[in-house]
Formats: sequence, C-alpha cells, structure tokens
Amino acid sequence: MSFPLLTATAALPAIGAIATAAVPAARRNAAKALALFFSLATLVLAIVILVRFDPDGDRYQLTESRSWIAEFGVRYELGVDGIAVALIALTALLIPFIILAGWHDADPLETGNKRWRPTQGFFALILAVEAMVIISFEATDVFLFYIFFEAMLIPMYFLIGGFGDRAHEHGEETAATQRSYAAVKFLLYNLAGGLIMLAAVIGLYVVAGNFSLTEIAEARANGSLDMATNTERWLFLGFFFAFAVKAPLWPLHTWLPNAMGESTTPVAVLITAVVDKVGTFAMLRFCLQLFPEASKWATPAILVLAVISIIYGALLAVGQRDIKRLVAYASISHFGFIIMGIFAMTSQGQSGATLYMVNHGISTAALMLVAGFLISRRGSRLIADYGGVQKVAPVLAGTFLIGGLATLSLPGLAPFVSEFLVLAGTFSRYPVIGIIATFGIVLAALYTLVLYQRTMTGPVKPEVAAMPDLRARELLVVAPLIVVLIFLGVYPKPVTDIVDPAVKQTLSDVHKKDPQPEVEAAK
Amino acid sequence: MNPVNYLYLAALLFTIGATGVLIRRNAIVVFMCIELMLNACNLAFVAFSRMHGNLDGQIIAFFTMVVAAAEVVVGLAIIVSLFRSRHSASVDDASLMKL
Amino acid sequence: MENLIALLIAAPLLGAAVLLVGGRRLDAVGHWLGTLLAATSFVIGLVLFADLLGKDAEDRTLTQHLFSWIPVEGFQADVAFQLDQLSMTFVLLITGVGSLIHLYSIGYMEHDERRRRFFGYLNLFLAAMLLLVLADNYLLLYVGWEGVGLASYLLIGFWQHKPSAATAAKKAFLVNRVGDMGLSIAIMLMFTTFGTFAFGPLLGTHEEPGLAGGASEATLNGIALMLLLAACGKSAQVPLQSWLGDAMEGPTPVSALIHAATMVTAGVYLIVRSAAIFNLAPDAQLVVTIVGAVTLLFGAIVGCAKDDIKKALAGSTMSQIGYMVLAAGLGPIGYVFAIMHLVTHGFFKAGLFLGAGSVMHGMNDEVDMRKYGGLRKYMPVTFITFGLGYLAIIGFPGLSGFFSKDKIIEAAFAKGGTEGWILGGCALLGAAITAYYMTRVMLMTFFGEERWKNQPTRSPQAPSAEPAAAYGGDAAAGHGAAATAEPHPHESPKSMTIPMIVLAFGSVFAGGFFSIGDRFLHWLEPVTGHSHGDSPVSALTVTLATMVVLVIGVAVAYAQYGRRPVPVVAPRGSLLTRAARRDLLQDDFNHVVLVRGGEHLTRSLVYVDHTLVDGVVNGTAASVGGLSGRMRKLQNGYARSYAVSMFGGVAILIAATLLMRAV
Amino acid sequence: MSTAVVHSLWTTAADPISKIGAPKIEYAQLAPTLIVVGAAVVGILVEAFVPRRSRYYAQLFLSVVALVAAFAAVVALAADGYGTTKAHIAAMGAIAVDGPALFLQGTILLSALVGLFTFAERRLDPEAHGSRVDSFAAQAASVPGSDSEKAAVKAGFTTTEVFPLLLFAVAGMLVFPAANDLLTLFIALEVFSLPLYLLCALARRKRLLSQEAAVKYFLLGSFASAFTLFGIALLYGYAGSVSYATIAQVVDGTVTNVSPALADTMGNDVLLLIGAAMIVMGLLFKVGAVPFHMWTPDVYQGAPTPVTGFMAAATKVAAFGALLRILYVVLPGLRWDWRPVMWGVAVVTMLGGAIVAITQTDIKRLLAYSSIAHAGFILAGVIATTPDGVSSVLFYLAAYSFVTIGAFAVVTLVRDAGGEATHLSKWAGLGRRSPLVAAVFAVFLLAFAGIPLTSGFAGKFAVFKAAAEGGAAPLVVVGVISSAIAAFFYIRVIVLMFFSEPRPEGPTVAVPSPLTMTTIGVGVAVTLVLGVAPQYFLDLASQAGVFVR
Repeated sequence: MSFPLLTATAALPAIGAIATAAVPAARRNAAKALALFFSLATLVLAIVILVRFDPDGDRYQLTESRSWIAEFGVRYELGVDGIAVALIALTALLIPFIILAGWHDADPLETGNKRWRPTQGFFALILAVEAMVIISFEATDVFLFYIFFEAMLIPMYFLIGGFGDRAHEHGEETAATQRSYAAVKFLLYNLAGGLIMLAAVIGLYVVAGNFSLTEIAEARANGSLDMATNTERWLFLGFFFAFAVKAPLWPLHTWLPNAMGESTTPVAVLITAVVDKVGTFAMLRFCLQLFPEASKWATPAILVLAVISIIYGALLAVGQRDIKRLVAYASISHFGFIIMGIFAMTSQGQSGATLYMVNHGISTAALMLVAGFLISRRGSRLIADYGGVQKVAPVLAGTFLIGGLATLSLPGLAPFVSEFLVLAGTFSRYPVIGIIATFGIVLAALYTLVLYQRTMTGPVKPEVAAMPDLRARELLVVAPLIVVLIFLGVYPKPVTDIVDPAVKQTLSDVHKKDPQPEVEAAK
Repeated sequence: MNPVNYLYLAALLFTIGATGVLIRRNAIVVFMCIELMLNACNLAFVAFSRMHGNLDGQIIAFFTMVVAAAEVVVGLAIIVSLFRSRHSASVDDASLMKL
Repeated sequence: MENLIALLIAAPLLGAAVLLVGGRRLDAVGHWLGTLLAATSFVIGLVLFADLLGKDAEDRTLTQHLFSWIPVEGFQADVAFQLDQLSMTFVLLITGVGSLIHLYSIGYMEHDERRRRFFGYLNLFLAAMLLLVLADNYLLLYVGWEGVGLASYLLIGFWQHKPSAATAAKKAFLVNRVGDMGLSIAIMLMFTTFGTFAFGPLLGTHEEPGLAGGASEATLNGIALMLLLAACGKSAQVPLQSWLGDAMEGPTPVSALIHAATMVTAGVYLIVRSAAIFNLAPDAQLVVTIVGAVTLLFGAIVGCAKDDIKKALAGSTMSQIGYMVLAAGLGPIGYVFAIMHLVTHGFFKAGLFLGAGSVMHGMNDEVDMRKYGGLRKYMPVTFITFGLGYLAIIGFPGLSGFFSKDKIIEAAFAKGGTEGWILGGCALLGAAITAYYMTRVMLMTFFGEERWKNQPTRSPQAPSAEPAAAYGGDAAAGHGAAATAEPHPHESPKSMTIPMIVLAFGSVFAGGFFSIGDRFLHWLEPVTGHSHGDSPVSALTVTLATMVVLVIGVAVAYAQYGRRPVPVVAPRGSLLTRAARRDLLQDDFNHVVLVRGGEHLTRSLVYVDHTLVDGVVNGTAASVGGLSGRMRKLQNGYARSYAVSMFGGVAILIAATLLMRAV
Repeated sequence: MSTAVVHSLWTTAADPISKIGAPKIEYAQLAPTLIVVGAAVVGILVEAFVPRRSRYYAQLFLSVVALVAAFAAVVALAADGYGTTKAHIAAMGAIAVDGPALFLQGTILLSALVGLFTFAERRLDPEAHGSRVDSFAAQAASVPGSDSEKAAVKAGFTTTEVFPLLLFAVAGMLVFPAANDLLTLFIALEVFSLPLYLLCALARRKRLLSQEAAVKYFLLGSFASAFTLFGIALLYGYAGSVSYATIAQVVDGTVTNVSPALADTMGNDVLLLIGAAMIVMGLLFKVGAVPFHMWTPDVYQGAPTPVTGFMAAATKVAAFGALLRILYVVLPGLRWDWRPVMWGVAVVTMLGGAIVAITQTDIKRLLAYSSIAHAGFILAGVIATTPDGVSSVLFYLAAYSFVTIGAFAVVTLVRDAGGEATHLSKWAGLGRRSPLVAAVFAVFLLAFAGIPLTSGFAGKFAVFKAAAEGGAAPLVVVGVISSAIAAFFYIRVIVLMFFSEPRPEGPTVAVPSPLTMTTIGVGVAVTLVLGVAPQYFLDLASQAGVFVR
C-alpha cells in the first residue's frame, strides 16, 4: 500500500500537539516554535495532496481503508474529493497564521506556578483541533467522521474556556465567568447536536448495515438500498441538526457570538474559519449523498432558514457594540449564504458554496485577526472606545479596511466570486429567495462601513493617540492573507477547477440538473 | 387442610413485615420486621414444597434460616455500632446524608 | 493592437499599487508618478483612437481576451475587453480629463502630507473606471462599477478625520450599493434567462441581433429596470441621488473628476451600452425618461437654493445627468446626444469645478458664495475659464452646451405624443432654471461688492462649509495661520490654471466640433444606432424657445443677484427655497424612515436574539435545573422513605407486569 | 384433591431419599470461586494468628495472589473453550460455566484487583503517630471520638479484616452471575451483600456518615433481598423447582412429565408474574435502577471511597450479569411481559439519574447519580434481547467498571484537613494546582459523558446500537437526550477544575503510592484503549454473548 498521505496529514498535527504539550514550562518559546513548525509541515503535506489530487480522476482519491471496529461495521476509510481537498488546504493554510497571531495570547499571567503551562496547552490544543478537522474532512466512513466531529469539541472547549480574551471591560472576574459560560454553551449546543446525530448514525447502521459513505451512496444510487421515506427523513434531520448547529444556522446560532466574543481572536478565527466549515462541508458530503430524497424534501425549509440567517445575521451585526460579536454575526450571515448555495442544488450554487467556505475562511481570518491586533492594543472590544485610528496607525487601518471590504464581498476580492456564484445559482432556481438574499450585500456594506467609520475615522480619541502601527509579526500574519484574497478574487480558476467535478458528482447524487436558460444560445 | 391457606398466611406475614419496615422507627424493630418477611418466605417455601411434593422448598427454608442468622450477625453489629455512637437506634436520626 | 487595451487599465492600476503599497519613501515623487501613468494611459488611448479611425465604421471594434475568470459548470465569466466607439469615447474622456485633473491636483494638494495616497486613489479610480467602460461582459463591468464606487468612497472620505467626510463617504457607498443590488439582480436575470451575460452574444451587433431578442418583454423590462436602478445609484438620479451633495466633502479635484465628469455618468453609459435591451423594453424606457426628467428639474431646483458653491454645482451636475438619462431613455433618437452631452458636460462641468476649487484655494477654502463677490479682478484666469464654462452650461449659442443640450430638447419633443410634449417642456424648463442658478453662481462669486472684506470667513452660519484646513489636512494647510483672518484672494498656480484653460477650450469648441457635419453622430451610430424621430416642432423653433427661456433665466437671476446686494447671511427664504436647501427634504425622509427605522429594527432584533432565541434554550436548561432541584427533595435521607419508594416501585412493577398480561 | 396431594407426598418424597448420591462437583471449573473463597478463609486465619505488624502485608499478598490466580483460572477456562463450545452447567446444575459467566467473572476479578490497590493505599492519610494508615477505621468497634478509638489510632491499628471481607464479597459476586438456580442466586446475593454492608461502615474519617451509610444499605438491602426471596418462593411455587432450566421449560410449556400439582400451579400465571417481578426488583435494587436507587447516593457518599469505587463497579457487573441470566435464560418466554416494564424502568432510570445529578454538590453523590444514569443506559442494552444486546452489555460493564474505579481513586487523592474534600466547591481550580490529576479526572468524566475516543462512547454506542436493532429506537432517543443532560454536569466539574480560580484554602492533592497510581493508570489505559481500539474486546464480548441453558 502506498504512503498513507491522508493519515500523515492528519497525524502530523496530532503528533505536534503531543510534542508541544510535552515542552517544559520554562521553554515557552520553544513550544511556540515547535507548534509553528508542525503547522507549516502540515501545510506542506496539504500542498502535496493538492498536487497529487487529479480533478478529473476518481471521485475519491488517495483513499486508505483499514479494518477498525468490525463489530460495528466501522472501517478506517479515508479519501478526498475536490471539496475536501480545498478545505484541507484552507485549514492547513490558516493554522500557521492563527498560531502566529496568537503568539503572545497564552503567555501565563502568573509565572510562579511551575505546573501550570498554559502556553504549551494553547498551541497543543490548536494543533489537536487541526488534526481532528483535517481527518473529518478526509473521513469517508460515517462513524469515523462522527468520532472526530464530536471529539473536536473537547479541545475547542478548552481553547474557548481556558484562554479568554484579556481585553474585557468588566475585569478578569466577570471575564472568567462569561468565558466559561460561552465555553459551556458552545459545548452543550454542539454536544446536543452531536448526540441527536448519534441516534441518526445508529439508525443509519440499522438501515444500511455499514458505515461506508461510498458503499451506502452506491447502494442508494443503484437502488439496492432503499429507505422508507420517513426513515430517510428522520435520519436526514438527525444529521442536518448537528451540522446546522455547527454551521451555525438560524435559530441555532446563539452560541457563536458568545464563543467568538469571549475567546481570544485566534481561537475565534479557528471557530468560524475552520471548525464551523466542517458543518457546512458535512451537509454537502453526508446529507446530500446519504439522503438525497430527504434533502430535496427539506430544501424549501432550509432555504428559508438560510435566508433568515443571511438577513438576520447582518441586521444583528449592524446592532452590535462589540467588534468581535459583530464579526460573529456577520459570519452567521455568511454561513447563511453557504447553506443557501448548498441547497440551491445548482452547480453554481454548490461550487460557489464551496468556494465561499474557503474565501470566508480567509477573509474572516484577515478581518478578525486585524481586529484582534487592534483590540489587544486598546484593551477593549467596544466599538465606541475607538476613533481616528486611521490617523495614528494607517497600515492597521488599511488592512482592516481590506478585510472589511472582503467581508462585504467587494468585486476583485475573493468573496465576491463565491457570493455571486451562490446568488446566481440560487436565483436560477429560486428567484425570490435569491432576491431577498441580495439585500444581504447592502447590509454587509452597512455593518462593515459603520464599523470602519466608528473605529478608524473621525477625530483621534485620546486613548488611541499613542497606538502603535502593525508590528512585523502582525504584518506577516495579515499580508499573505490579503494577497491570497486578491489573487483568488482575480483568478479563482485553480480552486473552481478542483471543486467543480466534485460538485457535479454531488449533484448527480441528488439527481438534480441545472435549470436551463430560457433562451438558448444559437451556437 | 389446603396448603394454599398457608400461602395466604405467608403473604399476610410478608405484608405485615414489609409494613413494619415502612412504619417503625427503631432500627432493631425494622430489622425484626425484615426477619419476619424472611420467615414468611420460609413458610411459603414449605407450603409450596408440600404442594409440589418435592423437598426443595424445605431445604431452601433451612438455607434461608442460615442466611437470616448471618444477616442478624452483620446487621446487629452495624446497628449496635450506630447505637453506640449516637445513643439512639432510630433510623430517622440516621439522616445526615440527604438531597 | 488589441493588446494595448489591457495596458490602458494596467498603467493606472500599477500606479495605484505602487503608490499605495510603496509607502512614505515615494512621497516625494508619488504625485508625478501618478500623473505620468494617467498621461500614459491617455496616450495609449490616443493611439488606439487613431487605430480605430483607421478602420472603416463597421469594424471599429477591438476585443482582447485575457483569461477565463470564473469557470463553473454552466457559468462562464471571462476577463475580456471590448473597445468600440462608445468605450473609446469614454476612454478618451476619462484619461484626458483624468490626466488634467491629476495635474491640477499636484498644485491643489500640495500641502497635504497624504498627497501620495491621494494620487494612489486617483489612479485606482482611473483603472476601475476604464475597466467599467472596457469590460466585454456585465460581471466584469460590475467589478469596475464597484471599483469606482470604492475609489469614490476613499476619495470622498479622504479627509477621514472629518466626521462629515467619513459619513458622506459611507453614505455614498451605501446608496451605491443599493444600485449595485439592481445591477447584480439584472446580471442574475440575464444569466438565468440567456445563460450568459457577455455583451457579444447578449446584445449582438446591429446586423445580427443578440439573444436579448428572444426573451419575453416582461423579462426584458425586469432586466432594464434593474439596470436603471443601478444607473440611478451611480449617476445620482432620483430616488438615489441623495449622496451626491454630501460627496462634495471630498477634495475639489475629486468632485470635478468623479462627481462631475466621469463616474457619475457611468449610469448613462450602462443604459446606452444596454441599448439592445432597452429598445425592446418600452415600459422601462418610459420609466427612464421620467426619472431623467424628474431629476433634471430636481437637481436644478436644488442648485438654485444652495449657497455652497460646490453643492450648487453638484445640483447642476445632477440636473445635467438628468438630461442625459432623459435622452438615453428616448431610445435611438437620444442615445447619441446623451453621450455627446455627457462629453461636453465632462468638459465644462470639470472646468467649473476646477474653477470653484481655484476660488476656494484663493479664499481659504471658503465655500459659501455669500462670502465671495467681486473676485473677477483678483483671479482673472479663473474668472475667464469659469465664465466660459458658465456660458457653455447654460447653452449660450455656439458653445458646447448649446449644441448638446439643444439636441436633447429636440429629441425630447421628437419622442412625440403627449409624453413628448411633457418631456420637452421639462427639458425647456430645466434649461431656464439652469440659466438662472448658473447666473446666480456667477454673479455671487465674481461680481457685486467684495463681501469677504473686513470680516473673518467661516462664520458659524455656514457649518456646511466646514473647510478641511481646520484639520490641517487640506490643500490650504499653508493658510492655516490666516484661516480665521481676512482672506487675500489670489490667482492659483500654473499647475492649476493650465488644466482649467484646457478644459475651457473644450467647453467652448467641443460641441461645435462634434456637431459640424454630425461627426459625433456618425462616429457613434454603428454602436448605438440612431433614428430621427418625427418632431412635432421644427428644430429651429426648439432652438428659439431655448434661447427665450435662457434669456428669461439669466434676467431673473440678474434681477435678484446683480441689481440688489447679496446678504451675507442667507435670508430665510420661501418654503420652496428652504426645502431646496435641504435637498427637497428627501434627506430628512431617508433619515427618519431608513436610518431611524433601521436603528429601531436592529435594536429590537438584538433584544429578540438575546431574550427569545437564546431565552428558549436557557429556559429549557433552567427548567431542567428546577426539575432536578425538586426531584432532589425526594432524597430526604430517611431510610424508611427510601423503603417506601422501593415498596411502591415493586408494587408498580407487579401491577405493570400483570397489566401487560391483562392487555 | 387433598388426598391426592397427600398421596403424592408419600410416593415422591420416598424415592429421593433412597436415591441421594454423592454430589458431583467439577472443582476445576469452579476454581475461580473456590480460590477466592479459600483465600478469604485463609485471610480470617491470618487475622487470628499473624501478628498485627505483618498482617497488612500478609493480607495484601494473599488477596493479590488469590485474585490473580482466580483470574488466571478464568482465563484458562475461557481458553479451554468453556466460554463457547464446552459451556455447560456445573455443580449439579447450581452453577453455569459459560461465556457471560466467565467474561463477567474476569471483569469482576480485575476490577476487584484494581480496587484492592486502593484498599491497600497507605500514603494518603497523614501518618497517625508514626504508622502509615489506610482509609479504614482504626478499630471499627470503638465509638467515634471515644478514648478507645484514640487509643486504637495511637497504637496505629488498622482494620486489615477488609481484605478477607473484600474477598468474600468477590466470591459472592463471582457466583452471582453464574448462579443457575434461584437458591444459589439468593445465597450469592447475601454472600456478597453482607461483607459490603460491613465494609461500608469502616471509614476512618467521617465515621458517623459511614455507619449511617452501612445501616441504610443494610436495612434496604435486606429489605430488597426479602422481596427477592419471596419472589423465589413464588417462582418455586409456580414451577415446582428453582433450577433455571426447569422454570424456563415450565414457562415455555415445554416441560415433560407434568405432575398434577405442577399442572395446577402452572396454570396460575399470577404466581409466575409476581414472582418474576419481585426477583427482578431485587436485582434492579442492586444495579441501582429508579425507583430502587435511593440508597445509592447516600451509601456511595458515606462509604469509604475505595469501597465505593469497588462497590460501584463490581456490584453492578455482578447484578447485571444475574439480571441478564434471569431474563434471557429463565424468562425469555415472558419477554412480551417484562420488556415493556423494563422499558419504563430504563427510561425513568436514565432521565432520573441524569436530571437529579445536575444539582448535586458532592462529587461522590454526583458519581452515584451518574452511575444510576448509566444503569439506565445498560438496561437499554438488556432490553434488546438479542445476542448483540448481551455482548454490548458485557462490553459496557467492562468499560464502565474501570472508569468508575479510576474516578473514585482520583477522588481519594483530593484531600484537605478533614480527609477527602468531596464538596465540589473545593475542586475549583484543581486544574491550575495539579493539571495532571485534573486531566486524568477529566478523561474519566468525558468517558462517563460518552465522548468519542473514550471507552464510554464505545460502550454507549454498542448498547444503543443493540437497542435500536432490538427495535427499541425510542429508547435510544431518550438515551441520547439524557446523555445530553448528563453531559452538562460532567462538564460542570471540568469547568470547575479548569476554568475557575483556585480557592486559597483549597484542598491539596496527595501524592499516592504506586498502588493507587496503578489503579488510576489502569483506569486511564483501559478507558483510552477501549475507546480507540475496542475491536478485540468487542469480539471477546460477542463470543461470550451466549448463555448456556
């Protein structure tokens, strides 16, 4: 059997996590360096996958398959299609920046306690999350996916609850309580979703007799496995619920603002840019492939929820007083777009949605990380505490603006491509939904520009007068992301080429064809 | 005489014992009520044994007595130690742990 | 030759990238670099123009395909350019006027420490605008469309430390976004209806019609109206005009280039470019004409009431674009004239703005015309150039405006029927008002007694006229010391006057040059097509009528502002005047309905999110907790009660078992 | 009819007397039990004759050897195929030697061995006058706080009797799931209950609580066993025999040579149903199912923590073993009667345990309620009534027992002046003070919560899967919901340990001897191994999943 590339890609950060955690308390910087090294190594492997992957080849490539728990009919099956490759690349790309951005976020406050090693823990946990996310992108066995989909919660939980944002207006005490509230909320929401899904997973086993995505999808396709309509619907709902919590879809979204608000910005980025993508990805891979009929049955309801998310999230973003919560609600709006694109069941919609996952990851990372730098300077998350930053820290302001423009999906930046694809894809089948969703782009402009205006422009607030501009490390974090944003905005072809075939496959799974234009071109 | 009546008696005794457990406070008395229940069981065994005409029931009765004796030993030991440390054998006083 | 097209855009884009990324080390040369690249682009434009003239009218279309942009199953968007007569016209206008204004800005922004960035933004604008007019499909056009929006956002808010500027910038972008929504919906409609949104297959050429013909009229109307919405946003047409007035917060060169000459005319370009669609959507066309007519009156009325010279000019811009949109709405009768007026307007309006800028430059950035007066002898060049621009815009016979505007009025009448009369009437009325308010501006600024004497400028009465100098950011930072003292009007430096002179030439001769032998008509016809409507009134009559209303307008204005002295503090004025000062109250409407309403909506939603959506979950948790607390009480520590529960339990067990058997 | 009965009495009563032969006992196959019992007896002799100094070591050595040997015997039997092919009834039909029996005996012995180490731990309590002491009373007989107690403490006495008591209990537990007739069942029940009653009373600190726990456990326990006994009596009355096989035949109606009396009672299903219900009730009491659970929290809290750990693990294993055998061997014919009832019990047990646990403030009580909830989960597997059901329950029990013992072992480490600091508030910030211990405990809690990659998840999945296949899908949904509720309070403890500031007067974490370390280490190891690579053990369980009858 050839070199297990996928396993390696997932295992590497895991090993890194252990290694990082093992670094003694005093050698804090060694731990950071180690973590960064492992994340970069993972990035290299991800690039290898990207290269080795052949868009026009089989649906699942680089597959691995070993027996694992025969008792449950569970196999250790890995394989990637274009969608997974894109998202793995995204994850591997973002983690180094997240680590770099969080360089000082976990330095221990009291250094007396030799046993207490927050820094090591912080970076180890980040790497652990990366490992689990990657393997859940790779898993083609429902059970295997579920395991890591769930297990992922634990390191995330510790990241959120253990390493809160130090910039808190009400002092450390309330910060701690709010933080653990956010962490518990995050965990319980997702755990509840996961457990519902567990029931569905078991149900799937009872119906299908094994967990192999490929086999079941195969059987569904050639009709050798037909589920009773209601069974399929219940199972679909079980799966979808978990993913909708993770994504998050209105009205299951309220954990996200708390989690993103209370956690350190790198972790916030980790949540929204990486971990939540597993939810939308899973909708595309599992919901549609395993339960095509039920997916179509649920489409209208889901589209409505998605549109509500888009508008609702944007409106709440407008109403926020807290920078990070604002970004969180903006993300909710964007996830609405992604889900809408997935369930529009058109190739534009789904390619757009996949592209959207990637672009949103990068753009949110850019915006959020810059916001983090800003917050760490002033020590407050309240928009009202800023003003005139542009005058004292032009580079910071500039990058922040670009991040914002990406968030409002300005043409020329990556998110525009995906957003327009999603809208066009949706519009071509559900015009009304599409038009309502289009209002989202106006609201996006509103919350982004209001945020920029209140924080960056106007007379310089005395508190920010002495604010230093971006440091080298911070610029090193932001600049590449911006470059990627612009590149993918001008030339998204590399990504679309990888994603497109996979999307075609998915569409054929649900037996859907793109609506044909009314007026056909003569040629 | 119809052995079934003995069964009724056994059931009656058993119920009396159970009721005693439920209503009496003194640990010793409660314990005696349990013994009563055990003996009710014995009676039932013997009666059934008579009905079925095999000896199993009677043999079991002997076992039961032994078990009962063992229980007495252990039980009294515990109850007495409790009594000595609290100067009361009321089960209701032994309610430090609750909720 | 085609490959030059990309260079047109590349040059200013490169400039923008270098200037914005380059950092402080470029401060010294930045402005020259920017100007140079703009000029380069202009030269390339000329070369291409020459090339086009070389070909015969039919195949004067160059296309260049760079790369496939968004290739997705069933969805093709390319980065490809199309240069035909229409785009060519715009290219020359944009790069030409653009270069001049770059030059002008060198002097105007001399004292601003962020001048480099200013030129970066200007270059960015040029690139985006060129992309807009050169794109060969609507999606790429959309990129340029929002690109110019971004540039205008950055430039309006260039003095970000001024809250008013920042707000104006945000407002401009938001209002434009509403328009953009229209554009994107239009594109989606095209995509779903035709499966493409590229000009070639969609619009076709005049010999072989494009796909557009195949669609139902309803669809086409829909597309057309959405395009109109977009145009309204970008070209400040009613009901999306509110941003233009505030946009004057930006530096004056910006107002001249973006908010007078080029960007605001993009809407007209869009409509004319989509002629093939509009021609098939009569209802939409009617709406277009109505919008145009309403706006040209609206702008004119607003222009009459403003004391802020730039805002007055802004109102006039609105009104002039109204003319163009009206013309564009008339269909083949009007397209050419719309563009022609667009070009001439580009010249004289830019000239007027530069003149205004020059005046402000000499007056410590005072913008309140009531504090001007008798400036003609202090700044002669400015006076002459401004004056020529003035004559041009009011349509003084022989000057540019005369030809272009006159044609539009004719066309309006030529539309025929009652609507022809109505539109024509509006156009005429507009002409009268134009003459009035422009004369007013002229008189208040250059004639009358010198009201700026012996009293400090920038009295609190004119808060709208808050000059940037107060923040040390504006060109007049050098005058900072004298800011509150009496101004010393003086002529502006060469770098500023030269562009004004050039533009003045344009405003004088362009119209004539275009009209003699219908040069312009023949030039554009292959693209837009043209038809002479059957005008109920002869061209001569129209011209005479125009002359008459012109004289009336000027006379009234002279009576009001030439004869009587102009009060320094604005009189309360009639109800209409006060309304007009407030942009006919539609800003207040926006504020009350949209802003306030929006705030309430968001606030209540935040509340809902916290209490309702979150509350449900927390409520469940709480209730489980309460249940737990109550059930806990059962564990009361009494062994006997435990025994009771056991006894009850076994009883239930037995009962249940027996019951199972019974049923 | 009476005459007939009388007559039959004569005739039938006469023959067996003449036919009584020497009973045939397969000692080899009973070796595990016999070894343990023997060791226990020897342990008593040790108490009598070995000098006090060296008793502890002698007892410890003896017990370890005994348990290891017994386990070896179990393994040998299993390897010999007694678990599968050669499974049969031994000791004149009293004891079954088959898969489930051996698997459970193995589990019990291992958990007993691991538990034994915590019994023997002597480093945690501060040394009393120069002599190391474990967590058991210096002199059980002396009144708390009395001079005699002080003297005993001064003399450094320790209750080494706990070792033989433990062994006796283990012996009983070994027989319990293997018992093949109701009498053996009852005897085994008492044999392992009585020593536990005593062990509960032997705490060194908080003796009042300990004694109270013992009294409650004793009274309620014997109350329950009285019911069991009466149930046995009724079943005997119904079937005329206490042997599982016979009863099963009678229930199925496949019995041969029906005597008129039997024919008479056989018709009377009320006897059968009530009897069955009462026996099952006795077993449900032992597993701590609602509404027979109320002793659990009090006893778990009051008993010495090592005992609690052992009890929580081993008792559950043994009791569920017996329950499985009763339901699958004796009452399969009654399936349609008892399944719905068990459904109800399972539901209330899962929900009740989870819900009440939320508001607990004492870590031991918390674990007690969690054990109740888990009993509910296991019941879901029992209800499946499929071979998968059996094996899933076996696996779950194995996984669960090690997690439990490990968790309670960790509880023994967290101490303050008053002994173990079991109040939750004292655990605040433990993660800061000693991250390792907190992390280990977190692992156990996550296993309890059934988070993937822990044995808890594998077990839960196995059980729910079996239940779903057994057609109990709604039960799975309820289980899922209650696990979500349960997750909340496990998480709460983690929050407390890691995310809240340490109290200044908070407890210290004692550094244990290798004994407890082994216990905890084994617990963690098993938890993770069964979580990541459960395949081997699942196979084992599924092979062992067949009862002999």
